[in-house]
Amino acid sequence: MSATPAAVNQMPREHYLNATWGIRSWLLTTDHKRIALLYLASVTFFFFIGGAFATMIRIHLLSPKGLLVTPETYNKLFTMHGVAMIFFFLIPSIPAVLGNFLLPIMIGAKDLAFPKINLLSWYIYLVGGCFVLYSFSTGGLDTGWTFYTPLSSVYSNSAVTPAVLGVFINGFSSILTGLNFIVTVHTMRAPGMTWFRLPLFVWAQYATSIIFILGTPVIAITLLLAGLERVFHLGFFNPALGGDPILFQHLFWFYSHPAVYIMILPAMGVISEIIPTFARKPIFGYSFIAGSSIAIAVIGFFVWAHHMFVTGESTYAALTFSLLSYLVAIPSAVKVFNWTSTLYKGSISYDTPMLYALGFIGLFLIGGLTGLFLACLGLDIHLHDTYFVIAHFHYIMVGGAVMGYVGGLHYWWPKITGKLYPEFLARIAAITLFLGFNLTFFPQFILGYLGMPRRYASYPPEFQVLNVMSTAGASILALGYLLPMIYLTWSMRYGAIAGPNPWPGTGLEWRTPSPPPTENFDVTPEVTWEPYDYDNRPDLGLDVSGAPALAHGDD
Amino acid sequence: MHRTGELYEQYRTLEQQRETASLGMWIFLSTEVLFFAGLFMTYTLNRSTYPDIFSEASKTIKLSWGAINTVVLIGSSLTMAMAVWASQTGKKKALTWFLIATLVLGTVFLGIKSVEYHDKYVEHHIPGWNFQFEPGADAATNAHAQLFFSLYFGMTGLHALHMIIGAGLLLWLIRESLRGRFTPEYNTPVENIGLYWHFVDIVWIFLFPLLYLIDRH
Amino acid sequence: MSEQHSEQHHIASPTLYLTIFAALMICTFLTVVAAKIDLNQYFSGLNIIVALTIAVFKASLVVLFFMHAKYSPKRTQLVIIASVFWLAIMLFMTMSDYVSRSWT
Amino acid sequence: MSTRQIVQHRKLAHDKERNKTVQADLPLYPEQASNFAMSVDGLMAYITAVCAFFAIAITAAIIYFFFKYRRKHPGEVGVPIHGDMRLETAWIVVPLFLALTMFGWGAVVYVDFRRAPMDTLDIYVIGKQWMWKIQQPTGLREINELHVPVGRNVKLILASEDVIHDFSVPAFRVKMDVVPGHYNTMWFRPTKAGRYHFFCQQYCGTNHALMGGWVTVMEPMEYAAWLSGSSEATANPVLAGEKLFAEKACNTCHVTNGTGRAPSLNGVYGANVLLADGSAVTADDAYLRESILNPQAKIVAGYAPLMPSFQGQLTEEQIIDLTSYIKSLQSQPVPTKGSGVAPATGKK
Ligand code: HEA
Ligand code: HEA
Ligand code: HEC
Ligand code: CUA
Ligand SMILES: [Cu+2]
Repeated sequence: MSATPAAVNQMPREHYLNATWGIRSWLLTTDHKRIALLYLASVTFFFFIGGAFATMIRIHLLSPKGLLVTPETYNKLFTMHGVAMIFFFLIPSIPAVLGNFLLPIMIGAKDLAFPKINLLSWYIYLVGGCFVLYSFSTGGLDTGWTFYTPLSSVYSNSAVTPAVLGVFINGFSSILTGLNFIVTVHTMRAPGMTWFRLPLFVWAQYATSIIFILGTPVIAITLLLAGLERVFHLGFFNPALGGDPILFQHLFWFYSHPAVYIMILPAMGVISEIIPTFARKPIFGYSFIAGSSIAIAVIGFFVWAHHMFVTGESTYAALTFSLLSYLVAIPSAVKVFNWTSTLYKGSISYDTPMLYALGFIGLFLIGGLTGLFLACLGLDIHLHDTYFVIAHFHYIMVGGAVMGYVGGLHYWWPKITGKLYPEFLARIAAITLFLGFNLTFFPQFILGYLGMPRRYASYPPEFQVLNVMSTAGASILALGYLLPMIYLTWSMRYGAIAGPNPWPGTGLEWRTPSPPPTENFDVTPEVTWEPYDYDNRPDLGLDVSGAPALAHGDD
Repeated sequence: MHRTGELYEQYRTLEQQRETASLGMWIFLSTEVLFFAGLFMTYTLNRSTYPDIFSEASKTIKLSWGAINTVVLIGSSLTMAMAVWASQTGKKKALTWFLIATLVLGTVFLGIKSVEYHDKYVEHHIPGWNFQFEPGADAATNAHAQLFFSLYFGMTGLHALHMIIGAGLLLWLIRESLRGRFTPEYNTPVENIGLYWHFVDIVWIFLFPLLYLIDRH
Repeated sequence: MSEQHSEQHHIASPTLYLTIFAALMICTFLTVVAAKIDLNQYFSGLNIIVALTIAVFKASLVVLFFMHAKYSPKRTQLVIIASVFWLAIMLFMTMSDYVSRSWT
Repeated sequence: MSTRQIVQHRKLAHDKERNKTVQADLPLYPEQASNFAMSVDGLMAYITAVCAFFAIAITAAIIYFFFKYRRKHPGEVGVPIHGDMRLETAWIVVPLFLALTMFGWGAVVYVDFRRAPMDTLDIYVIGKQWMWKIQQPTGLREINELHVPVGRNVKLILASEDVIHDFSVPAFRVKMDVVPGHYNTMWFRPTKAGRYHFFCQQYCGTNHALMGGWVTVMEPMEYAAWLSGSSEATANPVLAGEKLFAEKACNTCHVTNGTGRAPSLNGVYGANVLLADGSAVTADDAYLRESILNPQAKIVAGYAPLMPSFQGQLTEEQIIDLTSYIKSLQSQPVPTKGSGVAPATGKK
């Protein structure tokens, strides 16, 4: 089903968007929903910056000699692409936008535990972002997003210091968000909202927050040390002064491997919400999906050195880290199997969020499975730092996490704005994205196995055919991103009125008007039902008679 | 209204509000642990690579200052704990005095620290261009000793920064306590800043043996 | 709220604090004394082991009593354990790389 | 430059090119030219098969359910199924088992790669921004070219003068980072004559993409002929090392007959050295390098830690020269106090 007849729905007279007016009421707001929208705007901004760099990368690689820029500039392009996309788009995207908006509503709270700190984290994000933009605009930086020493700390002539500072500062934004989420989940739940009634999205955010608070400080101190080393010519990671460059990698990946789960866990949470809603049945294996989120967050901390198999790390360490990398794959497998099983005997609709969710499963599957190739010691000797790695992580991060994010945006768009987007266009966009994505990144697996190194501004001519395919795909992909941008913006004004529960969904967020009032609920809800339970929810107006569903909230 | 800590609108009960603040503080401290962890890791590796130079470099810092500072800081932890106790039992006068005592001890610590830093400056032991471990030391010895001192200044510097922030928080607490804001029912800021202060103390408890006590025999 | 911690706010007594303080002072004294003795001759690395054991003991006293962890809710204790555990992961697993490099 | 151009460019009389580098238009894997190629490709096939099975099975299930259970009328709900313990167990245990097989097989290949056999031909490779300097055992130097014989176990000893690089030969399926500050080693046995790309595969700054070259695999006879007859610059590293040994005053302490303050270096290479802390190490390249740059790290039993560190005073090439010289001192091993003798005291 898509739009319920708009006539029966009305926008609430007062909601969080129109409760107060003026720019100050936004910049000084402590309402988690407004802060989420501030994040939405800033995160989108960085996505476009990163996307513009990606576009230039792909155009440049059309020709073996490089089409567009000098090698020096090319190096800056992929570095800035990685930094913008990872630290300023993907890591904050789902937690700070969707998580911020939904987490308090989903557990029946009026706001996060620390609303002012929430606003503060957005400002910290902005300050960090400004540093990074400053570094981009004063010559850019060319260290790769991994900032490996001693290249970054001694040899690079580019604007490393402001960029490192920017990422350092941005870390505190993540930390505060994570802190806020954890405390909120612990202490702010509505009566009746027990741990095992939490929506899986909340579980995923909780797991993500564990990584935020225990991992992020490490990248902060590491980059601080690298920055100090650069500015004061110290020797922590510089072998010429007795330091050890591999130590930097250990510290960097201690955070940055778990950080990949920061990016995927929230998307997994989104998928776990979308699938039961559009299959209209309880999720299969609730506790396994919830538990696997926590398992991924914890075990994810034990595998970091799988990025270092060929640095000369000890053989024994490599064996340990490889084995543990295989263990961390199991909880992901559990999720995939449970999502698939949820479809069985469902009542599946073809609405846009569902298309994204299924696309997510397929692409995450390929991305995750190719992680198994890389975690394999013998194979990683060959694959390390080739385009195979590039393809692997774009499959997970673009095909998985970004798809999850965009799908989630579509799913909750009616809640956020109170309006419906044009369904037909949205489906077209979803399919365009899926096809464009595969054309862009599948050839890169082959390129990688053939041995094409990553971060190459020019390459041997035998690799050209596959590169051209990839660039062609990227242009389709860009179109796929442009479309939602346009119609979602359009729908804010012209979209049909959504009503409180258009799909209908079972969570608490669907039991309050769209858009919700500032304090989220007119009366504090009391939870008496199990999650994703359609059978005991007469209020949803579904089932039995088979009569057309007229969704209406109960408040 | 603001006197005794009103209920913020996002909470349902005062009890909930207090628990939330305490949990938030603890989680913040756990991120602090991991923040220092990066330094401890760097320290561990470098010390195990250059044990002899680390021990020689450690001997150039004055043990007595470090020991005195340990006593001072633990003393300030005691007064802080007493301050929390005073606020819990409603002894408003005592609270103010304990807070002032904590602040004084903290300042003494920072004062001694700056004397030590000054000594190091005189001895050319500040990492950077003018670094010179011993007259005539060869380049490699210099570099490795500089590693020790980079860590010394990194770790104690970060610690001192925490102390300075703590001192600022104490000043604020003292002001509020003079206004009589804290009662047995409402003393969350005292408790939380107390937690922070003790954490800073704990960091020092590790820094002292690691930096001052290498092979003092 | 689902999990209630109905326990009263625990208030420790000043005597306890003074006792803990005294213990901390004794430990500080011990750790300086221990550093002055060459323990490494009995067992390589014994000096640092002793120093760190004392430090861990001191830190535990501060956490348990000054910071009231002993009387705190379970989840607070979990936070403490988690942070120490994560610190250990980092130190232990990173060092395991360096230590085992020369193994054959 | 295209593959062929380069090949023509480098056609030397003794260098009979077997131009095998031009591959089919869309190959799926690079040429197999070393002992590791087969095992890595085998691994690849195995893991691909397992993963393809899961990918296809799951995708098929999704598509099937998607159409089979599509919503028939708007008010319909699905059948409430909450889970199934047996299924959950199955899809934990089966993938776990398969993952362990992948791990095990991968580990076997990796351990093989990390443990070089004894009888290797040792070639030094120095990376610097942005070129490779390669030194054959005879001291023959090459730049961005590496010649090796077919069928011999070749060990590369990798050093970097600035940042981290990575030496990678896709046709051999091997690579290893080149880390400043210590030696990494890698080995392979070429199985097919020809010319193959090698790349710098760790990002190292501006011209990272240009920091590549060619491995030429030759028949052993040709290789020998090439080594002796090459017009490329030759310098004898042993002689250079001997000179340095005097220049840097190593010989003031390291006297040949072992009577000096320092152990004699005669026959030390490859020997088992007893250390002051009671442990023992095999004196390989990495050990010699460390002994020169950070002598305090491992003290030979029976000697005082007198030796100054030479870090920062020797280039990577000089270190290689010194090492080559020390390696050449195999003639009349003089027992040092350290070898075979129990440690004197545990005291530092
Ligand atoms: C969101 C991001 C994300 C996620 C979730 C993952 C998930 C995984 N990654 Fe990935 N990875 C990256 C982002 C991500 N990665 C990035 C950015 C890099 C490169 C960084 C750089 O160098 O710039 C990288 C690099 C990288 C490497 C280093 C490669 C190299 O440089 O040499 C390795 C090696 O082990 C690896 C492994 C894995 C594994 C095992 C998983 C697992 O978690 C995957 C688990 C999922 C599944 C396995 C699929 C579902 C399972 C089934 C359907 C059942 C069947 C399963 C079995 C038979 C076991 N990744
Ligand atoms: C969240 C993370 C994320 C995301 C979303 C993406 C998205 C994309 N990435 Fe990115 N990528 C990384 C993270 C990410 N990448 C990282 C971490 C690296 C490694 C960096 C390093 O090595 O240091 C990397 C590296 C990397 C490379 C390898 C460079 C190299 O090693 O030499 C390539 C090459 O194809 C690439 C391509 C793309 C493409 C085509 C997209 C597309 O999906 C992007 C599509 C989106 C848009 C195009 C924006 C929308 C478009 C428009 C609105 C229209 C046009 C706009 C303008 C042109 C102004 N990426
Ligand atoms: C001041 C004296 C001195 C000088 C000069 C000196 N060494 Fe040494 N060297 C020693 C001593 C003493 C040892 C044994 C203790 C130790 O391992 O540090 C030693 C150990 C070694 C070892 C390890 C030997 C073994 O048996 O395992 C090597 C290799 C070595 N030196 C090489 C060199 C080179 C090369 C130079 C010159 C560039 C040099 N040394 C200069 C004193 C010296
Ligand atoms: Cu050298 Cu890349
Ligand atoms: Cu990883």
